[in-house]
Amino acid sequence: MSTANILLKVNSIEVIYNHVILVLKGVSFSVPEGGIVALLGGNGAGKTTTLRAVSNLLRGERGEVTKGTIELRDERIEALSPAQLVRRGVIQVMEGRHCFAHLSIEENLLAGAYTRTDGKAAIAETLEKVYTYFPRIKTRRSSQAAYTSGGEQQMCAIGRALMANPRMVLLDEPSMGLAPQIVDEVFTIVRDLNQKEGVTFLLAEQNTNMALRYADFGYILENGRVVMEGAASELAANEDVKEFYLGLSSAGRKSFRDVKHYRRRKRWLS
Amino acid sequence: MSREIGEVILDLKNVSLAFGGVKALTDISFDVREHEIRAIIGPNGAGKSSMLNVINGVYRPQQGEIILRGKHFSKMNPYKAARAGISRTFQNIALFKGMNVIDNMMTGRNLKIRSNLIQQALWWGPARREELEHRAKVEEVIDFLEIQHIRKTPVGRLPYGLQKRVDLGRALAMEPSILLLDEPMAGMNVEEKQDMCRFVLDINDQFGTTIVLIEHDMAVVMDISDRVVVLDYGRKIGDGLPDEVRANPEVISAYLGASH
Amino acid sequence: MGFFIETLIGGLMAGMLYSLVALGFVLIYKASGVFNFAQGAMLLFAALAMARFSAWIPEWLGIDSLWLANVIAFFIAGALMYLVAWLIERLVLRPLVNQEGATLLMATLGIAYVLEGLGTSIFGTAIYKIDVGMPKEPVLILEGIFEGGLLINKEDFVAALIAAVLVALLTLFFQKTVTGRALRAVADDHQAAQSIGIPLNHIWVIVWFVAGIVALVAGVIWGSKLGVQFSLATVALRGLPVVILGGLTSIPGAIIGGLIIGVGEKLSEVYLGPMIGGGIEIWFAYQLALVFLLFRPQGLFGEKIIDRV
Amino acid sequence: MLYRENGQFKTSYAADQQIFPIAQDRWAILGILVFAFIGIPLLGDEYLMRAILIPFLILSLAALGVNILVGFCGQITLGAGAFMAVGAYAAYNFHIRIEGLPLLVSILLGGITSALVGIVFGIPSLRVRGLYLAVATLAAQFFTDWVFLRIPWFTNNASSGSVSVSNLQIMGWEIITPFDKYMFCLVWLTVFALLAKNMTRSAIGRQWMAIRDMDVAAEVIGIRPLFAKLSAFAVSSFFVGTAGALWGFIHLSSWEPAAFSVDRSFQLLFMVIIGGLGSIMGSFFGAAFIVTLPIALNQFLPAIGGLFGVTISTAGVSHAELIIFGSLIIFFLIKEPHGIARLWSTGKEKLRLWPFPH
Repeated sequence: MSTANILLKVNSIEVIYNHVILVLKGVSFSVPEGGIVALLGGNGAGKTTTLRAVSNLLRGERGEVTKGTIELRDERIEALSPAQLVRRGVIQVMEGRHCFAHLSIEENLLAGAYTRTDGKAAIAETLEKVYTYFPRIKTRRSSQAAYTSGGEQQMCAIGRALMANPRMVLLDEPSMGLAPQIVDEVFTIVRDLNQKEGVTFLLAEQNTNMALRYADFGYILENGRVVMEGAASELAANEDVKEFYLGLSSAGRKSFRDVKHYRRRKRWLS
Repeated sequence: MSREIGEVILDLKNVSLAFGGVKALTDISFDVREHEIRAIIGPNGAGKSSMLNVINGVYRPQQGEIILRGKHFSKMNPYKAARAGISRTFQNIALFKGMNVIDNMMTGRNLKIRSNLIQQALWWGPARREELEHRAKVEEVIDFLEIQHIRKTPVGRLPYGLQKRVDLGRALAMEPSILLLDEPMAGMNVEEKQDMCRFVLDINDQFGTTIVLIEHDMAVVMDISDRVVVLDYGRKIGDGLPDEVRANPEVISAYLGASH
Repeated sequence: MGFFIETLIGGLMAGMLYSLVALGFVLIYKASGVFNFAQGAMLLFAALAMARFSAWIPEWLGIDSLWLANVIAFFIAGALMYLVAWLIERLVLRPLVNQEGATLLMATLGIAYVLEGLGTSIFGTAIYKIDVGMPKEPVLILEGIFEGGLLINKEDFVAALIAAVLVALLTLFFQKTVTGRALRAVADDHQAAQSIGIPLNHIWVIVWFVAGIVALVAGVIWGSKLGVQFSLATVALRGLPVVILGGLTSIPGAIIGGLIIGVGEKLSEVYLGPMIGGGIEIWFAYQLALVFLLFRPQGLFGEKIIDRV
Repeated sequence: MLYRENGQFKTSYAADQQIFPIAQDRWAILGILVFAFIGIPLLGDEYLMRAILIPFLILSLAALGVNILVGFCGQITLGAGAFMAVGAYAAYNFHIRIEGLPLLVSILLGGITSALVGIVFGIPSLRVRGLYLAVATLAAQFFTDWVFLRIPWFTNNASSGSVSVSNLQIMGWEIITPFDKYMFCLVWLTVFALLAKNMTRSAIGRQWMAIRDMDVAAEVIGIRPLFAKLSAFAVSSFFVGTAGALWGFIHLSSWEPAAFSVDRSFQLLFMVIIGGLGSIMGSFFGAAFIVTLPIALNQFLPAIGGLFGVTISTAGVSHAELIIFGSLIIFFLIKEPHGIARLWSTGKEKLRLWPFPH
């Protein structure tokens, strides 16, 4: 990656929860303008924490960045509030969707435009745009969000983030708990948004297969450290990634029924 | 494999469930045979979780009945279900966050506790003896699930994957005859899914536990389940062996999409 | 019959005032998830400020107009309530963000102590009057229909009217404005609201300020009726059954709940009280609310608890 | 490096399930007990016992009860004072109406009555949750306030509910001096704290905590909410009720309903929240904090005022007390929302890791 168009640069950050639990142990990565970068890894690897560190939603969880720097277009942003970050065009879609349960879908979307100052007409225009990307939620626009399906809520959450006209969206586990077809749909829309609107995406995802299919670049986190990084296609071709994250062996996909009762150690740990 | 699939032990007949006029399940019948792994699949909002909730009595269906080992239940409740040997795990992990792993799993032994409140308060006689017996049982489950290193950790501090495993452990501590698993592999990577599959298969194999499983990952479902039922908008649109279901055109259009 | 209706109306009027107290609870609970036990102390503080400033201002500025003095005092008291809201957000809510309900509840009890202590040390502990020119004389109405007519307190009537207007304005604010929508969003999910750039701190200041103004209005009405003194803080305890009856999250609930409790209290005191020894209105209100709760656990108008397993 | 469990291997589950599995803790607690039973009676003066230690012991007992309900079972109560009142007045009635009933039995019967009343007022908890329940428990508070004030039978026709007891003795031991009272309360508290600890570490305690943490899941694994919640109400009310009886009989010896007002309820809730919800140890910390703080403020404020050349009037002191008390509570909640007990255990954890954090 050339350094010229780096949008976000995270420099060996360390995050501690509750003053005692060390979750990130020096994570570094960068996101180019207009790219899709995926943070991959198992549960507890620190993906969500990383996103929260960037969007500064850590404090509510009693976590804090104790070391390292986070820069957005060469500006330090660790001390900015989430609201200030949204105004600078960085917005997070949280894991588990978090729609406003008692607000209608449309009210949810409009709430996403809270930081906008460019007038009602512009907001209405964005709303229409969101509806064209997510026709599925347009039909549910007046239902209370709590009564819509998981897929619709995920779309609502992404759409709500788009209402702020972001330059960069942090997407936490967009595929979690969604049916395969919906996952496809969501990722296709993400790619469209990236290509047509030029929105940069940083996504944390367990579904390695999906993520590598749509992302340009990936980082694999484990135990709060980046253990591997590379272009998505390189990662997808890597033997270890294939075995441990994609479930493929040299003989093709292995049946879950035939998984052995012991496991081979990963090469990067030895 | 040594296990033999037996007779039907759980049979749902014409179950319909609605919430304030919104239909969650419409006239669903399906059965579960002893020792089998029965998968329920379907798009989001298809009513899969509602189905499990009906089986163990969290929801009361407006119509239909549940037949468990020949006994008819028109009204099931969670306590009765637990007594009858049904235990379950939860989609969004419903562990007791303020307790550590051992205590969470010990709650699974609750139905087997015989000592009364006063004996427990005095930590005397049967209370103390039972506590040790059940602890030993729970330790077996801990060994089985390979979570020895976290036994004293408060569950709230555990990463998601381990929480899922403890959730399974709590259900296993009940020594259930039927185990309901609600998306045990959601949000896991392949490696973790492999682990979880291994546990599910071993439980089924070693203890002969009947398993009803909701899962999105088609590869998992196709590989490990004996029979699959497919729901869509609260209706049953397919039921049968994994390969039959995969070939069912209605299932493909509603759920799988062309690429799978 | 006439007496019954008089009692009924008396109850409705008193109920309107309970509604105002309850409204303060509901507003804060909705937006910050805090069950604010300091509402009574805020009411006392606001009423004390109003009472003292309306007496001090004519002295300081040398103006004779009671009306003008009252208006100025009202604005000063309002500004004071803004300051209180700002300080509470800064010193209490912000550091306690995302804590459990019980912890926040205790924190508001702490706030209550501080406000009571501050209020009495700044403004004194005597009994003060608030004179905002409320009509004191009772009027007889409907003499044609009931024998001897119905005796209605004009003051109560004006108070009820003010309360109604305040409620209408608040409802409009919540449903129709951008800030109102943001308030509702915050009420639903703090973190999500934060993630889309709604500044929680700002929202909380607004909402505590609005609750402060509601407390001020209630304090003025109550104070002009009964005088301002320390016991005013316990008025909050009278508002609590209203809140749980009406539902913690419902503004209409606060109103209807207030009316039901007001009427229930008065009727029970008049008809039931003599039989079992009097002084029953407080616990009667609570029992009434409790009975309602057994049938509707989320209160009459409370939003249904949406939880999925 | 002194505080370590290294080398202390557990060879049986029995050893692992002790109340204090770490040897250093066992020694510490033994030390405290020895000091409380022998050291304090030798060193302490009457004022210390009367004004601080006896209230501390009794309120600790009440806090234990409240903590069982609020901290372990998750049912917030604002009506604990009511159950103290029920315990005190019930014990009083047994004491004066039944000739020759031993004091211990009166107090225990007071507790049992309180437990029964607790069950009745616990019934709404089966339908109503969280803050709604908290407010609903105030119904118990105001109802008992009224009952003991207005219904003369309960107070043996004493005016305004004021009653008194005298001539307390247990098997010939007359409880008169502050020392006697202190010892009596100390023994009582030690026994009941042990019972509370046992309950919370066995099946019933797990039932309570399961209901607190996730009631649907608790039901699904076969815990009946009815039994779990009502037993928590009963046990909690029993503790609080006996504490009420002790408060009336031992500490005050004559009292009226105002001794158990809503302020008392708030005070008890403060204790468990500041001390630490769901922690037996926390109940003691909280009680110590809330009992000593006002006394300390009362003593020190005029002195501090004098330091700066201001005389603070009595009214001024009481206002300042309110302000400082309120601020300190907020400060504590911010510093550690999980209470002093958590501060304690974090401290221990750090000590265990010392000198290598993380």
